[in-house]
Amino acid sequence: MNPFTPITTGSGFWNPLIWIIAFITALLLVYAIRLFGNKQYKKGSSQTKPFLSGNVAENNEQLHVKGVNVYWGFTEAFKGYYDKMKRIHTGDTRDYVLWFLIVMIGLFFIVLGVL
Amino acid sequence: MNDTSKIIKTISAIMFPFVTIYGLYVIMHGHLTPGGGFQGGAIVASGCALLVVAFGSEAIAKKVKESDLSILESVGALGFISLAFIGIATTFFYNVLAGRSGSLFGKIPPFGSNPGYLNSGGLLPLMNFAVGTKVIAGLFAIVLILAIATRKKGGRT
Amino acid sequence: MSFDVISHSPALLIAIPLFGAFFTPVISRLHAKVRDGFVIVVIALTEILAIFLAQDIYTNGIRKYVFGASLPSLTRPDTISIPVRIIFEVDGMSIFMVLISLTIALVAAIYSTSFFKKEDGLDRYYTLLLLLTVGMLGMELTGDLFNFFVFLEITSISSTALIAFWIDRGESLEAALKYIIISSLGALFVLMAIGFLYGQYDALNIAALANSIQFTFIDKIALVLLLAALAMKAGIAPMHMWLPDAYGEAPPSVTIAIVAATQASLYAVLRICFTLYGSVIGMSTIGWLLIGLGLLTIFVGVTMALIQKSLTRTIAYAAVGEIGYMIIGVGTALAASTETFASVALKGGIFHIFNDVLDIGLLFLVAGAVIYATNERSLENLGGLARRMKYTTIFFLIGLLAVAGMPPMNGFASKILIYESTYQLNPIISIIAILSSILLLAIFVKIFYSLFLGPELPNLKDVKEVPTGMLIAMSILAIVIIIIGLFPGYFMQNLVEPAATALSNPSNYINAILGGA
Amino acid sequence: MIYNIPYIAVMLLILVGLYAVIAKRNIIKIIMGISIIESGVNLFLVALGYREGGLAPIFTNLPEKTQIPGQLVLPVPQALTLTSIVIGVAVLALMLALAVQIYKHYKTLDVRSVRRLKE
Repeated sequence: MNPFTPITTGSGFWNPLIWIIAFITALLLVYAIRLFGNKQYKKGSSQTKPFLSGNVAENNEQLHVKGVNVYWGFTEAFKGYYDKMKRIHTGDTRDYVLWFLIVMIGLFFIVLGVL
Repeated sequence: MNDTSKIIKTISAIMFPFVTIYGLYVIMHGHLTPGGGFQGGAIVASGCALLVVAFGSEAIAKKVKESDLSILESVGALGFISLAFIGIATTFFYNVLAGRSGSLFGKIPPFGSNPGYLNSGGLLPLMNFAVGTKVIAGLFAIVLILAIATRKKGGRT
Repeated sequence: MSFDVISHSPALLIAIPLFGAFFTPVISRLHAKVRDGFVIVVIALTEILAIFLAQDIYTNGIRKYVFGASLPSLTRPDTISIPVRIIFEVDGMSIFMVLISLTIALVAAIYSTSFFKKEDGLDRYYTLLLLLTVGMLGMELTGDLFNFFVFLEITSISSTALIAFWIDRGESLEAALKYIIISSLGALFVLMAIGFLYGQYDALNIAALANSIQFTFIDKIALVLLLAALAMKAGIAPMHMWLPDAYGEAPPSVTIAIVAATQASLYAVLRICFTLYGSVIGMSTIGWLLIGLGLLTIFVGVTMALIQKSLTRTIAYAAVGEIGYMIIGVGTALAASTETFASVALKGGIFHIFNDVLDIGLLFLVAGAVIYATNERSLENLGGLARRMKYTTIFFLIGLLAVAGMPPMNGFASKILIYESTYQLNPIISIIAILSSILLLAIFVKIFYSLFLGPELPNLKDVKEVPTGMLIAMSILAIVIIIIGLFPGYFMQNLVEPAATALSNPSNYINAILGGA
Repeated sequence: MIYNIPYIAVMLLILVGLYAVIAKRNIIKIIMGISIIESGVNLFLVALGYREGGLAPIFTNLPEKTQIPGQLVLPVPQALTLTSIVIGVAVLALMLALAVQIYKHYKTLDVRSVRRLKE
């Protein structure tokens, strides 16, 4: 049996080998474009220093954005949704049981009513 | 430490052998009457719980080690699985001893109302004993551990 | 009397780990190393047996095993019209799930040998791990509803005790208590449903029940009870809340075993929808119901993963989201039962079970490695670990790409099947699924950034790479992920398609038991 | 009607148990609620197995002139109930042990306080 058989999805197929070949081609292309880059770039000069609104970067540890804050803007934008979700996830065992019963009663209505 | 009265201790000590014997009876007749390994084991373990209540968990824990109980429990479970493995040549759990008169527990009981023959049932009585061992050890360990864990400092059990 | 191992292997798959479980306390009196080796050998032996059984099933069809009968295939004695003994029935789907469970159990055992060094009570830990394996295998192999309930309870009891393994952490105990309360409640409703079905048809065997099911009012009640309880055990929103607690607080080696146990509950949902109620018309409503619940699960799981502060809880919520993908795949197959893309959706859903267990498992093992090395699980106090733990970083990268469904990892192969088939049913479903997948990638990039990149933190100066046993366990999963990712068609043809065929033809399952001895 | 009384009792037991699980705050009472539900389910199984005029298949104590096997019942529901009781004992012991340990860590059994894991 041919191990390189593609997956047929009904309307197309997926073959990782073709993807890898395409990926490598794209990488080579990117590398070729990179060779045409700016020749004035020098390593070790002030060009490579991090730019922090004109401030001098001193303490590396404090500059690291912690994982909790990475998507601060996103969570702030969906504050209403997240506040609601936090209120639902109470951590109370009885609420877990209550959700289970609610789903069961909902299923009762749908299955006994529709089928 | 332990302030149950002398009456409770004495009566518990007298009752314990009777409870144990009744539990063993239930285990032994498991293949003839309602009951069996779990029920009889639970009766014996309740006798042990009686001792824990009367004498205090500390006194019992000195005599019976919890690790020994867990080994006993493993032995019961291993016995059960080994008995199931005996029939593997035919099928797993196959009752090899049943219906072979002359072998242990091999008597074929007559069909219909009868006084009950202890010598029948094949592997079932042996399996009942294995389960009984496991249940006695397991439930006794549970009672003992819960009694030790819920003990207040300086109070009784 | 010749002894044929293959014909006995359905029973041996249960018996060997069960024997090993109760032999572990005895053998651990010798030495800890002997015990570790013993556990690994027991699981490996079972896995080899399962592979042989799988080959036999793929060539010869369904295997059945009747306990205590005078022949393993004697399902009905002469005088009785219904099967009365406990019967194990193994078809393509069962053996597929068994292979998943055993692979995960093997990885968990290898990982445990070096993950636990300071803790005591490890002989009980291994006993419970083997019992959990037995429970999962039993749920997947059995052809008897009540026996299924027993194995379900074995699984929940042993996983509860394992979740509470770190008994000096209050959170572990809390998670374990929540888990046992909700799962014992669910199991009681399963038992109630079994009672309903037994009262109607005087049978407990799934094949016998499926043959005579009428879909009366009582059958509908039983269907609701079974579906609700098992969907809860599989962690479908809004009944997913026990899952992040349990996944997040258990030791990571236990967590991956519980991930596999959750998939066993999902298998039961499939078995009930496709086999037990498979001959009933009108299951497309159930399909749409599953799609709705699946979309909710994906959405809730992925969005809640974004705001978690603990590493393990984030991965746990991502696991909730991944469950939703399988559910919409399966739901699409039920909703569009006659269309051609239904089989594609079913294959995608089943394939994703395997991929999800591997991906989420690898991520949890990496989380365990981080906890082992730093004794810290909050995302706020971690950073710059790539300098010290380069292998762990590579494994996390592989798991990240796989779980987010990036090509060429295995997660993409199954997700594209789900996307394309759901798109033909309703484009909105696949749009939500794709967007959630992108969000999942964003979440894991965030974890990757905050955990492994960035400057070295002062409190993590003396972090070392984890021991070899854990690296071996992680590399097994990583290698399997890459191999499946590179040759998805091969696995599709040899593992997934037999499983999908077995599910979509319930009459084969019924005839194997009822059609002749 | 008289044969429906066990099923009404089953309903009542399950509802009482669910009430205890949902409305009570003490962990021990929640565990008791689960025990009550379990008794309800066990009663349901036993009630299913009842056949009028049937006899338990215990050969040692059958009355004279019993028709065998016509008058005997197949004791499957009883076996199911026993298995379920055994499992229930294990679950109960596990839950109580967890409650003891939780009391040691949280110094309370109020379920509203035992929720460090949320969101």
